[in-house]
Amino acid sequence: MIRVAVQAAAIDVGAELDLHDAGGHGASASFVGRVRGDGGLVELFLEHHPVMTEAGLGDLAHAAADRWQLGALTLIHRVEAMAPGDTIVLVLASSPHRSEALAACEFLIDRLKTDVMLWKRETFGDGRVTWVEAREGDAVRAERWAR
Amino acid sequence: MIRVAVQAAAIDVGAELDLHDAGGHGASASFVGRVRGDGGLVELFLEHHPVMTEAGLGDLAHAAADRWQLGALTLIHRVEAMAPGDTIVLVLASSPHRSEALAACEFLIDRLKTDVMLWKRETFGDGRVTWVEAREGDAVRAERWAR
Amino acid sequence: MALTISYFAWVREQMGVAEEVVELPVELADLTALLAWLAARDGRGALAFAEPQRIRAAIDGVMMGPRAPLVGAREIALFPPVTGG
Amino acid sequence: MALTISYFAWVREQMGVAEEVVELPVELADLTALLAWLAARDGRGALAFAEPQRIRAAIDGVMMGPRAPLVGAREIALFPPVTGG
Repeated sequence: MIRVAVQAAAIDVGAELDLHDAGGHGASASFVGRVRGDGGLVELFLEHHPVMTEAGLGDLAHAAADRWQLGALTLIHRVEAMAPGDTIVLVLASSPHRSEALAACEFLIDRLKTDVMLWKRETFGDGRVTWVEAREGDAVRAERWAR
Repeated sequence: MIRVAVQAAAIDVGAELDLHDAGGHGASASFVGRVRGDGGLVELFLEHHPVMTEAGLGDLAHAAADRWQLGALTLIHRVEAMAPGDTIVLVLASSPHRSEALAACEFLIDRLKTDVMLWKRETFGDGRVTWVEAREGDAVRAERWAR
Repeated sequence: MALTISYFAWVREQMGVAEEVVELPVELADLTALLAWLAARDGRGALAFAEPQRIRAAIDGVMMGPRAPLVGAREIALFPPVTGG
Repeated sequence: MALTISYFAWVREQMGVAEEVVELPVELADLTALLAWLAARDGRGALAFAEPQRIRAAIDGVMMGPRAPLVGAREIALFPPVTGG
């Protein structure tokens, strides 16, 4: 079962876990990314290209499902306005085999950073508003999976 | 916060997540291992050396905390009698940084398979009872972390 | 030829619109020519497309390089490199 | 010298006890000699320790190799290679 969503609403991690686990799996790996309040950040806004973001997440999910033996895969990305502590992204990958669940989860979170059409705008307590620049590190991590 | 437990009671994943997340973290990686009902397995019994298992898990947790920047780490292993679908092991690793949380989680689950004093006995529906032999693969995976 | 151009992130802010329908001169061959045309069109375009190497583009939902032809395009999206995930 | 020997997994099952206090001959120098002595002591020991290369040992909670000396030991654990996690 593949579940992909791009949503402005808060991600309910508990409910997603229940949905994902309904089948029961030998091994489940997960990743939760949250908004960090570094440097006085008060709001993170994620702008997205609706069609391309959905398509990008769907392609990623299917690439993982082709590559590893997965019983279930959940990929949820939040967009628009978020506060520090909010969950931005949730990846759940389950497999009969521990190494496949772990590898798929890491692949998905690495590739998410570069393959998905999202732009981050940060608003700080002192009023500054900046668009985040693309970082080299993410492209390098994602490239490890290119082969 | 490091939490390590070896317990015969069922692992309450939801409660452990809440406990672990109390602080709020930028990135959280998790691994859940469950008993598989392959080949008609009806019971998995994990025998352990109480002192050495506790010490082994504690050493592993501290090794991970020394190596990566972790805000919280949870390592829980169930022992004694379990049924298919039951959670055997739970690893939660949180960090301000995604790559540290993922690496710590993978390190812990790989090393758990070899560093902890546990023996598995499988009981099948047809009455067979066998002690599982050590597998080469686990030792190889764990060695990747030796450096 | 008439097509829809959509803008994202700081490109959208500098252009002041999320989307517009434009009538392009037929001699615009590729994305590079389109960015030069937008930069020459008005002050907002001059600001947003002053450094074309900072811009990425998708034609009808597919990422394209600077020499991609415009012929047959229905929607072109212009934006900075993604920072998401 | 008197010490506690504990057994785990199939070694425990074959020995029929989880733990015993034994009086060892003083000439037993190391773990290899201990396994040979247990194998010679009775039928259960002969079965459990027929293949000493399948046995792992810990002295006072620390994993030790076959040539580890017994002197000063208080508790020796004997077991198969671990399969846990």
